[in-house]
Amino acid sequence: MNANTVNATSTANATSTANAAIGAGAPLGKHEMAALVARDIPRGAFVNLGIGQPTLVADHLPADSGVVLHTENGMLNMGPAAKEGEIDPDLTNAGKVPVTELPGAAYFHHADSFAMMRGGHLDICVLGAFQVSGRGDLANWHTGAPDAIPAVGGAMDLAIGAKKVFVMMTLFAKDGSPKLVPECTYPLTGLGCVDRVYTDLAVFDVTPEGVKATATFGVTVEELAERLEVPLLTA
Amino acid sequence: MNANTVNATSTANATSTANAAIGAGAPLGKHEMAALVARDIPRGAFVNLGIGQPTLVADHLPADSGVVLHTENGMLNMGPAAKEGEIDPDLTNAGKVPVTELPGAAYFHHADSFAMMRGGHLDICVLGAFQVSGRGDLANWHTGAPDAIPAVGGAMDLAIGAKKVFVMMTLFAKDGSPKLVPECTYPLTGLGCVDRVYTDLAVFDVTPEGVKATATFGVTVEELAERLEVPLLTA
Amino acid sequence: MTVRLCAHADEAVAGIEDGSTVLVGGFGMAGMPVELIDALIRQGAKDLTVVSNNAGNGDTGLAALLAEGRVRKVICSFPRQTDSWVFDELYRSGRIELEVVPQGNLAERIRAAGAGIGAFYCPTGAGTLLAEGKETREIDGRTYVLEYPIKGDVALIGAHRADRMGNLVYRRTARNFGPVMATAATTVIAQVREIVETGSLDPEAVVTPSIYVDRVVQEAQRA
Amino acid sequence: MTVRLCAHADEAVAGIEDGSTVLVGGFGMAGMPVELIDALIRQGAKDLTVVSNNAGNGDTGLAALLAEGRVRKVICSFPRQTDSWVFDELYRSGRIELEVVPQGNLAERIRAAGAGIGAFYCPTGAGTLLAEGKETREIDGRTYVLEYPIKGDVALIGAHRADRMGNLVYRRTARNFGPVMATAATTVIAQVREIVETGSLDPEAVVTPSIYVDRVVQEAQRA
Repeated sequence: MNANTVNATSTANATSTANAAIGAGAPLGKHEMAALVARDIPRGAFVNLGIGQPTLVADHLPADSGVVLHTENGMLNMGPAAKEGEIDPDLTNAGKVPVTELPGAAYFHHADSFAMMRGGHLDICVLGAFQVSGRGDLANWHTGAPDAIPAVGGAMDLAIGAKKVFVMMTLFAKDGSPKLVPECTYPLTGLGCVDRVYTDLAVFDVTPEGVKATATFGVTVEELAERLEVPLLTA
Repeated sequence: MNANTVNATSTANATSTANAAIGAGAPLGKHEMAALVARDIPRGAFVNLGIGQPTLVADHLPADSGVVLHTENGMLNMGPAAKEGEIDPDLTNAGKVPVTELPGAAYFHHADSFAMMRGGHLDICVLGAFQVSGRGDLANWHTGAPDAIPAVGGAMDLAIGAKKVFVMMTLFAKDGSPKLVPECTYPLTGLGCVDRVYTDLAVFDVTPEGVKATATFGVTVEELAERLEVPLLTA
Repeated sequence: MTVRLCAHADEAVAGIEDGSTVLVGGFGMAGMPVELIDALIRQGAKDLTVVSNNAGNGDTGLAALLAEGRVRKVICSFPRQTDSWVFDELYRSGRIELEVVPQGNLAERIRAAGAGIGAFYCPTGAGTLLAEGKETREIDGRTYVLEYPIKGDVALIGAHRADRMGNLVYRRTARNFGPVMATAATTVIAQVREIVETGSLDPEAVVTPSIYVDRVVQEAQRA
Repeated sequence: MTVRLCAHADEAVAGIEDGSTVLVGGFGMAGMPVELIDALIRQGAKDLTVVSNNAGNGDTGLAALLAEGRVRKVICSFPRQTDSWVFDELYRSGRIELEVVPQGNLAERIRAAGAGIGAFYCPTGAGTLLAEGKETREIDGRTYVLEYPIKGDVALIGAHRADRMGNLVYRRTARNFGPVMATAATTVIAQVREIVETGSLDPEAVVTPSIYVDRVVQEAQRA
């Protein structure tokens, strides 16, 4: 099960991030966001990186981080994407991309893999999102469009299973609407499950007291507060 | 899962047993009972033999029977008891007796082993009993004595899990009272779970219509009917 | 009873009946029993319910079975993919039913069927669209959704090796749904790359014990 | 997080608190974490609830822990054995609580705790003394009993080998309760015969992945 040290360690990391970054610099690109997430993952953590942008986090983990990657299709200690010549059709990640195996890997079947997720054994999972609410509700599986074919995969299992759920997303949609919202308008993936949101403009902690910006990039907290309907905690 | 052929095959066997044995011979000893059970186990069946007398059945299976023995502490294709020099403390049966492994064996943990039992994958289990009722209720775990320390082990899981439950017992207790009864007076192990009862004096099929003696040993069906309170089907 | 070693995939799928629920292993192509699906297409059973993680890709395999109009309903976690045009077209034109199940619930419901569990309370999906109309219960302050087993008449799975008794081992992430599906269907049919002598698989590493397996066929491309 | 490789069993059991629920692996002596139990006796935690298949044999191991009056309650399937005189005496004199659980329910309830299942409907024991007072439900014409998870604060298990990351393999029927108990406790402590280099266990044959294991100690008699 592993001791409950994620919280303490990653909060400490985030605080130092915040001190360095509040109001500083420019908006982050997706690789910078991934680097930031990677920096907040404690040594030796068991982590699931969702399909899409979260996968980039792996590229920013230090070689000696000891972080163990889980893929929900039945593996722990997954290695990087397979290069030409390494491709094994029996070895893919959850996005069906060929990957590799690190020493100390273990394989297990789907029910065991999702028991591991649902049972709260993963320290962190990192997911993309359409929307996150101020209460930590997550919407990332369905746009709600009437003609959309619903497809959920493992998103709901990850959302409610991991000890900590980190979201990576741009803060605003292409139409300019915020994706951090008082109430999700898209169908939910999980209720009250998000702990922290990494965006191009800021990092937010979702706490029982409310949402707090712990770092901003190229904007001030005041400017953000003006553009968001979710109230931001100050101090 | 395996096809549902146990029923047909073993019924056929039992019928031939019955034809040969009704009203014939003398009461059976425990080895003769075990031999009779063994004869009714179809080739290739997956079988759990309960602790105690049922264990003797293994000695009477033909070498080429293909019967695969399950032990609930996590093994399929268990071999005979270990002889001197073969004893491995990591390899025991459910009675904690050192046993051996046959080619094609597989090991699994306790939840998987009992999922196999509860999920109806075993073709037959053979159990001892204090009492069996005319409806197939089984009592074999608790005498009901007020000072008895309750201990159930895997008895309830076996009783309700296997496709067919065979019981091996003497027909009468030491005090002369029948153990095949209209209603069990001892605490139940499982309800309506027993399919066939092998005793020293007769073999009984428990059917939705009632109890039928398919073979008797040294007594007649009429003599049995007189000594039992459970009505016996005739013809 | 004793496993049947089949000479050909057509023999392995013989007797699958119209209206059957068919569990189909695989996650993407890993563990996908391609030759068994092709044989099922030839075999002709229709009005099927298919339980699988996805709903077919491209124009082959499950997609081809769907394209033939042989599938009444799909139970899966992720039907929508870049190359799921066969399913997409059937679904949008109302010619196929869909039950979307979170991936872990799919695995656990299949396991429950194999393990004789009548139903279970699961936190996944609570408060979402996918739990609408389902019974819920608060346990220790958390909301759980009551989920029922998914049992198959037939399971078609891909494994790496079988021994002659029917014990199966898988390889890497191709294991995925195979082991749970093997516990949850009346008739379990496995496609393997190699059939080896009984006694040559490590008993500690057997993932699907022989008790679960009814028919085994070696892949033709490797036979 | 990263597993701790302990130099001694006393280090491995450090910090177990009074009032803890302790899952103890093993079936008979197979898989019994004898050195961890002895260390727990030295360690001193009391008012424990012990979850294990049996309730101690002879005068050593679990029986010795019971004899010291350190166990408030035992949850097990089979307390009564020819050599369970320590438990028998405590029970008959009303100095220990007992919850008897059918062996499969014990395993499945522990698994449920590890798998995040809130409760499950199980047919085992329906209509018997052991289901008295429990909620039941008819599902498809069969009666099921509602069973709740059993979670541990600590699990003490015996395994065969660990690698330096904490992946575990077991040997033969000594596997028994270890793998499910390893999923169901806040702190999981494994006693192994040998600690091997990471990468030397077959990833297909790892039974308990490292994620579940917090502390590992090699048996002193083999160190």
